[in-house]
Amino acid sequence: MEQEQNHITAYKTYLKVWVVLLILIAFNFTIAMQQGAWVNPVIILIAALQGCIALIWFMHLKYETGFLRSIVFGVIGFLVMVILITFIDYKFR
Amino acid sequence: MFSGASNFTDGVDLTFLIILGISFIFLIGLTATMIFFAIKFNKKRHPKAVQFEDKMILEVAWIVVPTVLVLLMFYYGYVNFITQRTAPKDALVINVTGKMWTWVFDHGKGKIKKDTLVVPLGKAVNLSMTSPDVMHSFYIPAFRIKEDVVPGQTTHMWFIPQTLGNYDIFCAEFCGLRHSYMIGIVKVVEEKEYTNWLAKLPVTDLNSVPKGLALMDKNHCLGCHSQDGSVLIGPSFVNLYGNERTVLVDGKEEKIKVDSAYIRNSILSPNAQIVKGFKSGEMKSYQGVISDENINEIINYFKTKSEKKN
Amino acid sequence: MNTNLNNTLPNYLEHKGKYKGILGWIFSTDHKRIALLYLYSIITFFCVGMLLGVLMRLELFKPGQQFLTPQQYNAAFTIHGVIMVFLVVIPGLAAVFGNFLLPIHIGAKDVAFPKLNLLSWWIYLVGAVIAICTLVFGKGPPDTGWTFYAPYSTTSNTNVVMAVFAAFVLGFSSILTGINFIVTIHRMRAPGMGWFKMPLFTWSLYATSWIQILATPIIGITLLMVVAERWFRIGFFDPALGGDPILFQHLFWIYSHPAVYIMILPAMGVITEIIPTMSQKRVFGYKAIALSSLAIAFVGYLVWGHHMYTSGMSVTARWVFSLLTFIVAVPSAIKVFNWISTMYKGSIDMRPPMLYALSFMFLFMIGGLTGLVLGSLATDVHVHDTAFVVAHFHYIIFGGMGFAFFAAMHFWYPKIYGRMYNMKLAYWAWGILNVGFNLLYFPLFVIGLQGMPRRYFDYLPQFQLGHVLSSIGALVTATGIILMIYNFIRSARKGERAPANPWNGLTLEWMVPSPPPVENFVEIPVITEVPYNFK
Amino acid sequence: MSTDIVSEHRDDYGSKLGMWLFLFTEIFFFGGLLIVYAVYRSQYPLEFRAASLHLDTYIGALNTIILVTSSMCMSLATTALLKGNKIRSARLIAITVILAGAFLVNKYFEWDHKILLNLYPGSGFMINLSHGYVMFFGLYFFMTGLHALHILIGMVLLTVCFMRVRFGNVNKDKPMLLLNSTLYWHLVDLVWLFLFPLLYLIK
Ligand code: HEA
Ligand code: HEA
Ligand code: CUA
Ligand SMILES: [Cu+2]
Repeated sequence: MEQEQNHITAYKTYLKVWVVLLILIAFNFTIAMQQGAWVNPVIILIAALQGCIALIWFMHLKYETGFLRSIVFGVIGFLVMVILITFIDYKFR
Repeated sequence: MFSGASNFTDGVDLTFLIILGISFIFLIGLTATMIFFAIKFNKKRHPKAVQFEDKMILEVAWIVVPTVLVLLMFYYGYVNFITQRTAPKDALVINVTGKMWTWVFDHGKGKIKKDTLVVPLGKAVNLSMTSPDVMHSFYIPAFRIKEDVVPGQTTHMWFIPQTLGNYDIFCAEFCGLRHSYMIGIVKVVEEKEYTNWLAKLPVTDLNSVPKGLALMDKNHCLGCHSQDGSVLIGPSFVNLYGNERTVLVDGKEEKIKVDSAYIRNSILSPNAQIVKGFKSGEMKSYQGVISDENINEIINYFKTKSEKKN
Repeated sequence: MNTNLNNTLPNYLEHKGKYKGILGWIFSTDHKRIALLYLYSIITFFCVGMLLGVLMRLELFKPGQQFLTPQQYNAAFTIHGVIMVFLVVIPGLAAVFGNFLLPIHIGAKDVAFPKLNLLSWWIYLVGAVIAICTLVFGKGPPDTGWTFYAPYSTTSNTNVVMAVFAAFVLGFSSILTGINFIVTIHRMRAPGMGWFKMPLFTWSLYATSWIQILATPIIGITLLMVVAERWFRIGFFDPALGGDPILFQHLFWIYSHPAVYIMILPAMGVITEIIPTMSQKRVFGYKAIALSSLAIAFVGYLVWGHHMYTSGMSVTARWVFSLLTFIVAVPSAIKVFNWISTMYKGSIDMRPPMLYALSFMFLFMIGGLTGLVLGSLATDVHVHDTAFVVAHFHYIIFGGMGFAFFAAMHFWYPKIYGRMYNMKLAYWAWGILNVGFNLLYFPLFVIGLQGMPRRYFDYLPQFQLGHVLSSIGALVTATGIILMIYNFIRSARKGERAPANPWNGLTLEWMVPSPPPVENFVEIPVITEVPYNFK
Repeated sequence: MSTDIVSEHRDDYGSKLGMWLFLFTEIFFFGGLLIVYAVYRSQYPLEFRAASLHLDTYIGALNTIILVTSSMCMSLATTALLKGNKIRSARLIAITVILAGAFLVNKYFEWDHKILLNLYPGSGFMINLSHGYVMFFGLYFFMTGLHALHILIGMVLLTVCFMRVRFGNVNKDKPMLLLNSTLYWHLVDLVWLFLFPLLYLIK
């Protein structure tokens, strides 16, 4: 097993990601002030987007093997599936 | 065994036989093959193994065949179940309360009967069930039906009794100390008899129950302490106030007279004075569960009871 | 390979490390020693659980009260369930034989994180001790059943918090073992060992580990919520405070159903090792067996609702779960067919490991096929929470996982201790066990169908015959077990010296001396062939 | 061959994989809570909306910013370490720990305020409110409490990292402790990125 080199991300990349995240937080914050049925789904969507950004850049998935990437998203997808199946009960009670 | 006791019995039994039949074929077939191989290809008779390749067609066959069979089983299970979930609109509704550790059947208009469910032959009965404490499960084996009784919710179960007779009721969800005694009887009677019986059943006015008794009912005291002298888990409440009791305090016998202090103490620290012949540690303290005010109500109830007796 | 067989390295039993005596065991990071630590602790707890089981059976000999109070009986089945599930069968095969064999099977010197491995055992021990402590400390042992159903568990004034905490701690141990195994399998396979050249036991451990990682946290958080409910009156599951008791059941079974596959998958793996070796045959349908393990793990995660058909869950959910339950039976069926085909035209050696493997198949089939009765909606409504369920899971856990464990013990015993057990005793124990087992549990199917509910301290007279037979069976079974354990203990010192490869196997553990040296291999082997490539 | 473990074998990818597997268990741990949250939100939509108005969105947002910033600092620390700049790396870790402390202080005041207003399960005030209301605060305290516990554990972990980096035990060639701790810290941040909208923002 050869030791592979750890990928070094530039400082600048992290700063950029940080700015994007802050913008998204602000965005979410203002959306929450609005009225309407669309508000909640949009908030969740933006949260999910923030999560993906954190996963991909902060947590380096961009530079990892395809296997690691697929299990991470696979596991998250699996959790979503479990929640959905639970709701087969609650939605149809 | 109970054949046809309710409208669901035959369907459930049919499903059971189908699954069992298929299972038996596989169980016996596979076990026989296994034993046959073990003998035929035993090392003594067959010292050299013959290697062969995987056969794709076999692999596919034993994916497809079991899949088809399980879908068949699912189908039967489904159709014979789904009818159990939709009661006819004109069904006779009986409210069932399962509480530690009795079944209470409310036929409406204050007609309440404990532990015995009387139902008319051939009429659809819809049970509307709930519980004030923990989960129970209402189970009539002969009718092949069961549904949990969930606190805070109302669950339903229906059936048409088809044969006269008495059948067991069990509580099938573990609910504490006397779970295995939470049993009862379903009496299936002719419709006329049912009407007569219902008419004769005395009306219980829930509001006329003395507050102390209601409190004891609510806190499940009566699950372990009888009011008629019979011995359950704890000593009976019959002839309590003002009478003598032999109790054990730290292993020493003492004779005491039952008064307010004794009753209060027995509720708050039940293991301090144990009535002779009973076990320590069976009852928990109700400190913080029953308020002081309510304990007084209970004591009052015992007082009034003994006055009536005297 | 020769250098691996004829070396003069000290074997792991005699090896002297940093510490001497007992310390050399409880602080050892050698995967084989840790495996034995697990073995001894599990057998100890297993005996406690077995004793409780026999006590219950004696209590149920006649209707009415014999020598236990209802409270003691309720505590007995709770502790019996908790010990058997969390302390014995969930760690069982994976921690004992998984630890012992996994590194050797894939040609590695140890697992990926040896220290973590030792830590797992310590955490296991702490959890187990806490579980045992519930018996003696506080307000008496819990009386909720191993399922801890709310709201009873949040109101019962027994030691529920302690029991729940024990299960929580044990969960950690399980998770750490799972992580360790997955990394080991991914990273430490010997050169040339591709995924489809791994022994099938390794495959089953891989699938098991994934379930351990993804299911265990759910029970952790659920049990924490129960504690929060008891301490802070946050009404997560208490309807009096707005909670939904059925949600507890969902969360509990999201873990506990996959947990039953944590128990059975390694057992299936063991059987898949034994049958080809004892038949001197290539395994039939290697890929099908390997992939069906993953299929069981995946689909098996999604069927938890089949424990809740009568719980008041929505009707849609009930049939969806029923359908999924039936689908998960198919991969198990595939395995059984492949095992039996493997025997075809083999040269079958009927010594004890093979006998136990055949018993496993028979009992597992009964357990599994009755599982289909439970999976079907109409029939489960009738038999749910009756003795039928009790019979189902004893057949499949004890008849399945238990007999697989015995098979594994008889198969790898010479490898672990370097000595052979007494064959004659082993045959006797096997015979007694088989008779006793069926006598113990088969009557429960019958009285279950007649409507005998489970967790009943007392019962109506019409069920007596079944209970009496079952109780007699318990004593016969216990005799068999005692005989077997005696055989193992005796032979560890007095048994004949065993050769390196007593069953003529081809997987890597047979290529090293018995008992194996400390780091298993002098030279890491290079794998060129598929496993079980008998000629 | 004198000690138990003869060859300390080293596998960076393996330990990273192990860390990720551990994070999966964390995801499912909070995932279990998410199920509970989702179920009760769907059962008590109105009460949840009303109850969430009691939370201070500004403090929540401030905390989110603090946590995201700390996450970034941690990332910068890894870059610094991998580039061989150990002093800078240690400083960035220190900043992260301080920010984490700030998060907890904020949280403390927030909780304190809620308790002052009697907004906690079991308080005399809450008993009179409807179930959904109480459930929301039960979940609020439980979820944020568990998250705060993770922050606390993270602070300990990062302090260890700080020492190790400072004294060179963790360095450019042996960075796994720092990299894995960073992963953990990001996950704690990730969880908050969901808790914040779920508890404070959604209506
Ligand atoms: C090792 C543990 C283990 C395993 C592997 C299984 C396997 C299965 N279990 Fe079991 N089960 C338990 C342990 C286990 N179970 C426990 C402990 C409980 C009770 C918990 C409690 O309440 O305390 C329980 C309860 C339980 C219930 C709930 C009963 C109730 O409370 O009402 C159900 C319902 O569906 C069920 C179904 C199944 C099914 C369909 C399988 C399947 O996976 C079985 C698959 C196997 C086969 C099918 C046999 C082999 C195949 C053939 C011989 C070929 C022919 C096959 C076909 C034609 C399909 N089980
Ligand atoms: C691994 C699981 C396991 C095992 C082995 C056993 C073993 C036994 N069990 Fe049971 N049992 C459970 C798991 C198990 N049990 C569970 C989960 C419940 C439900 C609890 C609840 O309701 O909450 C239960 C409930 C239960 C009941 C029902 C109580 C009731 O509902 O009222 C009864 C009653 O007879 C019973 C009896 C026995 C007996 C007599 C034995 C034995 O004493 C029989 C003899 C068995 C053996 C002698 C050996 C078995 C060997 C192995 C499994 C391998 C061991 C592995 C190593 C040695 C490492 N058990
Ligand atoms: Cu009521 Cu069991
Ligand atoms: Cu299950």
